Amino acid sequence: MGDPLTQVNALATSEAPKKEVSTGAKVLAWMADNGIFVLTAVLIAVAVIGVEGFASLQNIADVFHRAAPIGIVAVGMTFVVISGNYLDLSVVAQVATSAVILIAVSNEYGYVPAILAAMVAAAVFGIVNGVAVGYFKANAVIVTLSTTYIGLGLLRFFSGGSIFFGPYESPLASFGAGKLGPVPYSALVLVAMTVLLGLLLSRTNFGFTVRSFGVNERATRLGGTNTGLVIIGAFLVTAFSAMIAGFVLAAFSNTAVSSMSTGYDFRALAAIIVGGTSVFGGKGSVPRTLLGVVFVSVLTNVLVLLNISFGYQQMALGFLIATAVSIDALARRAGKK
Amino acid sequence: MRKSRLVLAPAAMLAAAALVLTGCATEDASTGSSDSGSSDSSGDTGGDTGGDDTLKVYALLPQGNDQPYGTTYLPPMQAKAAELGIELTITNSEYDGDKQASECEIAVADSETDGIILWPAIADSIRPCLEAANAAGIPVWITNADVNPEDTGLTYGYSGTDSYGQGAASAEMMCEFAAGAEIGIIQINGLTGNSVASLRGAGFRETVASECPNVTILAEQPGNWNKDESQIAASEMLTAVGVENVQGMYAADDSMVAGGIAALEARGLAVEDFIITSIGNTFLGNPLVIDGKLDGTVFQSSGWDGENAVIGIYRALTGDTSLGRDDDGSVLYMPNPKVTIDNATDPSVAPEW
Amino acid sequence: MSQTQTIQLGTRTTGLWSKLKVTIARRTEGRGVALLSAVLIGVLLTEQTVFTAYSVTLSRIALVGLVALGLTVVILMGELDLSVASTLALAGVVTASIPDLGLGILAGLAVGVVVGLVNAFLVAVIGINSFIATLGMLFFLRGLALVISNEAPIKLNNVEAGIAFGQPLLGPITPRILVFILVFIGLQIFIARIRVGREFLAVGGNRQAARDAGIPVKRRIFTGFIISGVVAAGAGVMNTLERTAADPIAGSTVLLASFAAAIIGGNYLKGGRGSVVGTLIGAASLGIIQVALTLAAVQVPIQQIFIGLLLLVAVTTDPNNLRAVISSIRTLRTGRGKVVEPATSNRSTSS
Amino acid sequence: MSTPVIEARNVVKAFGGAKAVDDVSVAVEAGDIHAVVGENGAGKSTLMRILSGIETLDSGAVLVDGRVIENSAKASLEAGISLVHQELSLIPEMTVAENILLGSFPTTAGVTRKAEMKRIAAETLKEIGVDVDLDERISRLSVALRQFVEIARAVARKPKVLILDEPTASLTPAETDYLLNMLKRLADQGLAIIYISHRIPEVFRICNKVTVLRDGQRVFVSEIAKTKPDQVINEMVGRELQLDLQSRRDANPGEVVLSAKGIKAPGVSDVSLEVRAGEIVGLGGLVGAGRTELVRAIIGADNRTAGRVILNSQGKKRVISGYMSAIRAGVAYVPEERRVDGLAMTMAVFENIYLPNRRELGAAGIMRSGKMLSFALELANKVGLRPPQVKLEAGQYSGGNQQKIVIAKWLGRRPSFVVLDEPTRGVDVGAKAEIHKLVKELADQGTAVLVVSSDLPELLELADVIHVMRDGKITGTLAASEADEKSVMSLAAGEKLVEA
Repeated sequence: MGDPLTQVNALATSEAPKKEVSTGAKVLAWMADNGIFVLTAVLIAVAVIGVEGFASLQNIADVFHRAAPIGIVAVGMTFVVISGNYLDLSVVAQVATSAVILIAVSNEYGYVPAILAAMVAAAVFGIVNGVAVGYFKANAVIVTLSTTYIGLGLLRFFSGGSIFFGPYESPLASFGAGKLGPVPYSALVLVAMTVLLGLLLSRTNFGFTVRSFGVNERATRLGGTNTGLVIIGAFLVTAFSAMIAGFVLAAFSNTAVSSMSTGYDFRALAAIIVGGTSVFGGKGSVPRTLLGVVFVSVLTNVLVLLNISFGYQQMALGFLIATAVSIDALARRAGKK
Repeated sequence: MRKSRLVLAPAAMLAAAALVLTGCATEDASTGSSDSGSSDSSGDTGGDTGGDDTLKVYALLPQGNDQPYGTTYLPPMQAKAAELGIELTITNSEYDGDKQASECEIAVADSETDGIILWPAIADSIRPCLEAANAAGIPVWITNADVNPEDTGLTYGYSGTDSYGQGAASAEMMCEFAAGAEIGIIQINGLTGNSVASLRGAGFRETVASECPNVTILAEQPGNWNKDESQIAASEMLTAVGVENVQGMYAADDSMVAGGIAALEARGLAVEDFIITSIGNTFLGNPLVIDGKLDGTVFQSSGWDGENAVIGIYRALTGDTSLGRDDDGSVLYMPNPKVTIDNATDPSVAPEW
Repeated sequence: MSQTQTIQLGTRTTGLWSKLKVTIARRTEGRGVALLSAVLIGVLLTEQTVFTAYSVTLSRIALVGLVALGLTVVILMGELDLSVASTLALAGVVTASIPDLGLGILAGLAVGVVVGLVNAFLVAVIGINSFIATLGMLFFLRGLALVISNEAPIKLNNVEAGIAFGQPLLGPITPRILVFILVFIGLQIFIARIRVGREFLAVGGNRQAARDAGIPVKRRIFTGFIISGVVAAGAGVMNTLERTAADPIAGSTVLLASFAAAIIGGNYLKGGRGSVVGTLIGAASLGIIQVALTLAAVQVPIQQIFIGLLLLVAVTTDPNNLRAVISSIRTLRTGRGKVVEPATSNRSTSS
Repeated sequence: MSTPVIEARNVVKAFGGAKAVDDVSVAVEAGDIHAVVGENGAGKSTLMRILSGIETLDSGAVLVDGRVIENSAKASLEAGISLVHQELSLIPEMTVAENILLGSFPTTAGVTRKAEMKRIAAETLKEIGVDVDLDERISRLSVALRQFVEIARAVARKPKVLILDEPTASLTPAETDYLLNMLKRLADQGLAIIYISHRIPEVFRICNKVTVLRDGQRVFVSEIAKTKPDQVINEMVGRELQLDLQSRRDANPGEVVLSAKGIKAPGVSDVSLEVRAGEIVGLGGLVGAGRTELVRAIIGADNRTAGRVILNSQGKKRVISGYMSAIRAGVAYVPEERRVDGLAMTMAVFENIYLPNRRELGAAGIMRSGKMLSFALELANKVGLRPPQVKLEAGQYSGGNQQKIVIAKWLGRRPSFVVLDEPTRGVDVGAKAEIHKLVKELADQGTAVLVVSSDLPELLELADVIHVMRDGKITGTLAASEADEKSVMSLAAGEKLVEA
């Protein structure tokens, strides 16, 4: 019997994959998978040449500062997205909570209790989200929306909206201001998280089940997987990344306030999507998310350097998401023909 | 399976309701305000008890425990209300004009409402609320940010700051310190689209343009009231216009100016060499003034603001002031002393938030 | 004959009670109804003012629900529209920035059409997942609104007309409420009785099958996005009129609220299952609870906690979900087999 | 010789290089039932999709009544071609009536006329003799009923040509029997029918012409009268194939491996059964008799409301309560719905095989790709996956190969008890034989095997003992020796069918 591809293509049902295709289509297909690399490279090249001061060490540090907290959230949230659960809106509450806890508690009792408290909070967020989505099979968007309300509500009820700030001279503050060459520590944390979570997703059984769940939930369960635990795991990873992001943010600004992470939910998702992770689940990777974060941060940075007003910045971001995915979609289509 | 559903939801509902009640209880304990929540509901269930001696006032605010200012604005307000026997119902529209309008409808529709304290989320869109309140004969006292001139006739009075004026005051200090020298500055604004942010921004921009054309605003970006975002924005603006061209900086509040200063320090620049002004004189800003890093800020007293809102509506309810603000005392401007290193330690300007 | 019986196996419903049960089983709004009745009971016990001041409650429901109604038709097709809130803001800004009110309103609605067209184009023609496409639009349109409005609220040129628009026509019925009711009836008929709308269910339930059956799927997708765009724009225009000004960052609370309403109402995010009635029920539950909490002077953070818990309960008390929980828990158990709760002795209808 | 109602002339269709349909011509006249047979991937389904305008053709033409028709779904429908899909293509949340008239709702000014719709639907169902509540949602119907609604939809369009693609795949013998009679009736009324099936006996029972496709090409066409089943099968497979359908292995059952007592579950009322080492137990019965429900309840994939299951493997007796514990204890489950429950289609073969074996392969939860690949390759060869390229996506293989992958991933665990639910549904003849061979080997190696099948010959070939189920109960148990199609059927259908 012949080459299986012929058979697939003949199968009326399976959306036939296209392997034997013209070189032109190959190029397009390559573009589809790597378009974001190209875009990022082009953007950076243009910026280096065209935008004065972009290449300066200080500015590179600023880009890193932009990328770090949102990036750490995004690499974590990639797990939830790949598991096919859209996104985790509650990172907004999670980041603020951990930042406030870190500074408020450490001012009173020192860092250890503060970090422990933050970890407890993160664990609670992750487990509540995970149980509701994984075991109760509830819709992730609404679950995390409700935990956002609950989280912020509790945070504001107990902390009020007051600004908490640490002493001028503190390990936290010096970490927040610290740099390795032009690279702030926060960016190093982001890279570390990317490597760590990247390996977790691509090289461990847990990561494997997260991806497999994103592709086919029932087959994964019947393959002998406790899918509930897998989802809880995905949300825990997100929650702990959000916690780290909160720490980084608190260290950087040496202040914390319950409103400091507004907009992190969709900004993180935007980065993940621009990176090329599919919201249908299954397809995607952590390094890609990092790339998406870099792209978005560089873009914002360039627009600010050009003194372009906030409105245009938002338009640019939106336009970019649309174009990036359009190219991707069109290329895939061409790849099929 | 229908059964399981129909049984479960109410059960969960009860649990949730229980939580809210405990919530109210804790609220009373924590804020020490008159037992608004519970008495209110019991009042409704058991016919019309209460209400005669206590005045019921709705405070329609665009912020509360979600913002530093609101957080310190509320307690004095509640304390004063308790003292004057006013029962406060506080709402927070989170600067969503539509939400506030709907809250206003609720306040007007509530038969027990005696008066309304209104802090406009968006001054331009508050007219219908005022007209509705008047139609229902409910006096409205404006707090913190005033309504447009053409609408003042619909209110009993105003107490609070003048956001535009604060921007202007900050600008005046900037001009004074610049002392005629040709300098370039960068400007950090509040949350884009937020009315306080745009008023302060306009106040600063226009005053600088008229008072001291020698001061040039080289770049503007929003800092969204956040220190971290302001620090990045400031640093990027410095890169954009070139540090050597910048001799000063203005930020619409102290958290953001702190970010701006951090940006300068991060570049190892001597902050003292820059002319920096701001608004707020908060716990964050005041020390910076004392350290000589922040040259001037405008004191805004959240305590004064909250307290006088209640005093104002009380006077309206007791007939001391009437519709249209034509009698004296119907407009109380918050004293906005300029705070510099000379008076920063003065108890009269001790930071409140 | 005999074969007919063989084939008929398992689908006989006789007797009024079982017929009734079947009819209920066929509906998708169960959870919404449960939540709504729970809310109503709770409110009746604590805060009747909600009902005495029903005009307010109505307009709050209209505020929360209108966008959700438009969103529902898109969700039924298995697509999402994250751009509704930005559309609302942009439409308002456009309306206010045009001196002539009539023209402004038309322009505002036109915004909705255009946004719908663009969304549909990205989804149906280019073939982007709607979640992403409309996410892009969410940012783009918000930015555009800020640019047009120069980042500050725009006052309506003709304030009186705006205020007049806010006044009740008869009884508690303000124009907004009227529009809300009309949109609801219109969409309900559209989905239940009109061929085009009915086919939305097919597009969402089994797209390939819909295509094979000769249904113009792309055209349906365009129709759907235009509907949701126009409804959102309409909401924006009405807000602008009622408030006599347009706020470029309006609708911050709209997006998530409307999704919550639609999903509480039993609409299935992957499409093909749900109803406009359900969305109405969901919106009513949310609107009423919000009004009640405000009247009860519950501190805002606690309101948030409460609404959050309510949502959580609403999404986790679906009987199918509960069955899933029980089986998952069984899956966890590795010890000796106990007898399972009879709660599951009634097979799930979805196969 | 009148002009054929429908004719495909030299149709060619390629997907990225590979030719799925290569210069194929078929002509069917009114009243004919023309069989198109071939292994999965031979191009049958693609050809049919081209005829019904769903798939575009690269070259060639489709003619109706001698006139070339435009290549679009709409044109084909209007020309009177209607296709009954292999994969059920109904709208879950729409009513039976709506589904039957999908795409052609009767309307006045855009408003659907419900009464009219129900009337037409009722008529059609009457015509094919199916009785089902018109307002019922499809999502609440059994697979068999859906298949008939599917057919009703095709018939409702008053077609000239009716194309059925594997219509009996999900039907029981009784239902199949009924369907075949129905088709004959329709043909006698002058309908031209194209009938696609793997089941050669069916073809020889009702068809009067047969066309065989292999690798996209037409390799054989003949009057049924002028050919024989073996010839057709050989043409299909393209190689001599010994399909000794009666070959029974002489089993020597060992000790009891699985014992299930008093199993109660949705659709299952108080069933007990035992499976011994080296024994193949068959579960026969009609669709909806509760066979799938039973096996899923036994292994804990679905909840049981009562009952106790004990698995005796490697000398240890374990109580099976949940699915996880079942897997750990050495149970393997090859599910009925391959695409939905069995495989992650867009994942590679080796990843699919890794899934149930990850704890053993990935020590400390770390994946080792080298190990994964070699392990997968070994199993792929064991089950005869063709070609054994474990890095290909599972979805790229044909149905038979996909089923082999599902079996392979479980073989890796050396299970002591294997459940196979409809192991060869929609699988071509060649793969079917290989899968049967695998199952027998398993048993010979002392594995306890439980097979659910609606395919009687399969059941008779494989099983040493056959339990027949009806309405959630076991209505009879037959030893391989005494079992034949009739005895099983009468137990399955109950006295109702005896005279049918």
